[in-house]
Amino acid sequence: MFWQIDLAILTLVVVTAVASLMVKDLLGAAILFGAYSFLMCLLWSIMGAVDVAFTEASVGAGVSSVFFVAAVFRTSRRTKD
Amino acid sequence: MAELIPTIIAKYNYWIYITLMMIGLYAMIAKNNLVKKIVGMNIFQTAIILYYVSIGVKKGATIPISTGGHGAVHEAVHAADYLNPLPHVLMLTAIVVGVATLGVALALCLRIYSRYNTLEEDEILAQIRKK
Amino acid sequence: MKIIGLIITIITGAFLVYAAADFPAWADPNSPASTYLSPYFIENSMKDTSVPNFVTSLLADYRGFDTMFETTVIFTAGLVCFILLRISGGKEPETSHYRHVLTGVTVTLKKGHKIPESEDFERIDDLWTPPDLIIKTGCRLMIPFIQLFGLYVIAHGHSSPGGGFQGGVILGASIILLAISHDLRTALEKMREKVVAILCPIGVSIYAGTGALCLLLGVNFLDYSALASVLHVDPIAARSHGIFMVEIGVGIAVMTTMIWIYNNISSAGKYNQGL
Amino acid sequence: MSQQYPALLVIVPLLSAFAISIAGWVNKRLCFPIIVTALSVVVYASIGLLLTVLEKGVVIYHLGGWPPPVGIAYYVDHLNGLVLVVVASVALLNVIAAKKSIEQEFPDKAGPFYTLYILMVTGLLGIVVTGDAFNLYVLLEIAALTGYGLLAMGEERAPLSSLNYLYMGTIGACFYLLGVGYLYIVTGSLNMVDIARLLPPLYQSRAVLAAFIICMVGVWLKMAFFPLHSWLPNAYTHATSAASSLIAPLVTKVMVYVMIRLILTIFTPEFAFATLALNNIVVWLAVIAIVMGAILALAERNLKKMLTFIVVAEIGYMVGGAWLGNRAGMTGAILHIVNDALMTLCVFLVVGNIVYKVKGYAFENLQGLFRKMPFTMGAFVVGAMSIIGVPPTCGFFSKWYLIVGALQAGHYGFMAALIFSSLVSVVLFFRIFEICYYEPFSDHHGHDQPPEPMDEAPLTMVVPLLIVAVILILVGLYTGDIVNHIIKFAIPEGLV
Repeated sequence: MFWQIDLAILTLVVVTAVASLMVKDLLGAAILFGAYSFLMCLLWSIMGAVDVAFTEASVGAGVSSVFFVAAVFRTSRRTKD
Repeated sequence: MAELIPTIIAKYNYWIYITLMMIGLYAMIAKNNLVKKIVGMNIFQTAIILYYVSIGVKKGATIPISTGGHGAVHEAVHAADYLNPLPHVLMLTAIVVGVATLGVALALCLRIYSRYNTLEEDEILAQIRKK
Repeated sequence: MKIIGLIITIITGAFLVYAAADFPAWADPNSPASTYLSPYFIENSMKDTSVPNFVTSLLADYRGFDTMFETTVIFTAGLVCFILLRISGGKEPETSHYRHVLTGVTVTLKKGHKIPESEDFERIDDLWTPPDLIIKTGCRLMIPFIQLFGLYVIAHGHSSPGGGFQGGVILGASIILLAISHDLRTALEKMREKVVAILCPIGVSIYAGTGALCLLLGVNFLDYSALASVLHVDPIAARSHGIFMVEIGVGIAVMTTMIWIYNNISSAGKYNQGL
Repeated sequence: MSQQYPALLVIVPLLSAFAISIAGWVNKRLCFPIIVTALSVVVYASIGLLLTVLEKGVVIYHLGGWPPPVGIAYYVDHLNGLVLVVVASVALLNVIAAKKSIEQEFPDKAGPFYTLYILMVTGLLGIVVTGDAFNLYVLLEIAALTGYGLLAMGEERAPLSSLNYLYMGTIGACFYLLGVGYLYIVTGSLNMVDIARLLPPLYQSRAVLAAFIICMVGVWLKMAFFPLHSWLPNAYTHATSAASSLIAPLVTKVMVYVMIRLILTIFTPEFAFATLALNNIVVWLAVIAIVMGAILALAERNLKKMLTFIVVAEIGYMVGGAWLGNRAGMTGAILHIVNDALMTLCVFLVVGNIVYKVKGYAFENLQGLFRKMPFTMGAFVVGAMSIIGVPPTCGFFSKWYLIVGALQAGHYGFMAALIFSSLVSVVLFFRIFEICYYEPFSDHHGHDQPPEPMDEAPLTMVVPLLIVAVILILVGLYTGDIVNHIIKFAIPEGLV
């Protein structure tokens, strides 16, 4: 457990969170949100919460992203903000 | 200032969780696009999960699975060796609740889109007002 | 709205920072959270339930009641998606398209006409695009292994990370992968809508039913030790088996709900070709 | 069997929800009998539980056989025993009354609708009966998710209103979860009674203060307390009548119950009222809620929307009463949970009957209704009298306790707001009576139109409504008994 890696992931989490909200394309937002979830899952497995990380990897980064992509595909990618 | 830096470093997980939570909250209040709001909502929820997982961390402890395996029923287990499993259990529930809310929210978005043909809140409100 | 949002956010954030200053230090082994209740679970999990993974024993036994409702939440989400989106008894379109798989010829039929009974024709939509052969074959090869892994995760939740939720999601993802790589109709042939919709409540009622069985055997709800008399094992092993039973229920419920939600969202309730 | 009542309360509706869900795919006609049977069992169990509590005191049930704080426990005392009976009976009466309109509005989705309905009742009962802070969160989410689904199946605008509710509700539930997390980090426990035992040495901690405020804000969001109420009127107005007549009486009241439980059990009144000097602010917010609710209701030309603003004002009554910080105010608040659930049910059932027959609820749709639907409108008069606060209907008595509490606390603003809102209610309801009774005016050419024939809603809709109207008067007549035998024991001795 290196604190440098820990800190880097924490920073990246914030960056992806902001990016997924700023990007002007909903599909991009969905993918960035998947990246956010995956980094979060990494963070939790570093903290030793293996079950939570496993669930987040399958639910948050996996199925949630698929739902987002499916919903964006059925509606539109356009967003003003 | 000198004593502030150790405080910041000692609890940086907590500061990051607050930052993420505020990012999510701001997105939910201020964003105009309905799907963006849902992304914000999910960030908001994961921030709370991050907070709970941070509670469970213990210095010098390993993951909460007994190293002895099935055969080790009679070996003594020292609580200090393992992480606190309770927050992990609570957060499994919270993650599942999160994905359930996400599914319902997206279904509602689809319904709204099929009616108004847009996902921008101001355009929808303009359409409602026009009638 | 942006300014209001900013003000609310800053006030809330400042308040939370103010409160966090009083927290015990991060990763402190002597914080109340680590010393009050959790040692009990860590030290007694093996004695009480003979499950090495404390998270599983805590999830499905000590706090099994929470988990039952967690599964119910998932079921509710599936049901809400169904009730909101599903367009039942939609009108049959004027023309329908069929594709002869061997030659790639597309046949367009008017309403009322039928294609000859044959395995070679598949129903397609207006927006049909040819599926990629590499992706199709690759997914076909991967899906059995994904499902095997999902079953392993459910079955091995007692002594490694995993359990009903994770395994159920992985099993559901395998069917979703089939729907993405082929199309929704192919996936629906494997898992019909009615099967999904009936399996889902059955999965949750396996959980609640195990608890109710304990109730009928004369102890409190979800007290698996009562199953000892049914399974002919000692009460500790009965708890372990009880946890396994509910994990299976959770797995079924979660798998079917994930498929159910995906089917409804990806086809906007029409159950046609999907993505 | 009687010691298993607390488990039955939640298990029976839960298992029947799955049975209904399967029956919806196999044979639709089975759904209604199953739901009525399940809810009858729940009503029976809740009454049995209340009687047990009255006789023997607090009932504790260990789920999974694990004693608290290790496992989850149910605590049933006088407070939640009373609320349980109300929730169960409102749900039973409403489902019988709503059968026709459900079948009219969702001919092919009745099965899923009933499933969501009973899951929501399960969630609400679980919230009321549980003694575990985290378990409450999970049940909160069940009640909320089913609520989003039920409310979204209405008019064109319903999905948008429901999505707004979803955003607000999720923020509320997450705040509650965060508050529980703050309590957990300082105490290490999740059981309500256990937390209350561990908290007193920590009252000075900022984390406990934050936990209290965050939990309160979360619960206020969920119950639509004044500045956080914006989601409620639209969400309830655009929903179908079967859904709104379940959700409007119960959800906000159950959230008020959660607030009172937080104040009385987890944080204890000493901390909530004495350590923190928040009383005055919250009561003034309640005053604004009452006044704003009344004024906004006055501006509406639409019966259902008007009633939703009255719901907002009534939440102000209960929150204000609870935060007055004395015994009379708290008694009034708890009594008002019961009364308000019943009278909201009464008026929303009336709206349901009107929608079923007239297909609209704007004021112009209401003309001549007294002649057309005499029984429905009779019940409406009783419900309206109760909301105004005319004796002997029950609304009078809870208002009386609230006013006494306000006088004792010396909070004249709250008392003035109560009286103001009663006066506004008089205007509101008499305006409707006038429209329903006198309009359409006979035209002055002399040849009267033949009076519209009586066209009452079907019997299954009218009978439950009349039962509710009778209960409104009965609860009013027996208020003394309810207060002396139940509510008196629900409030801790320390609160005077």
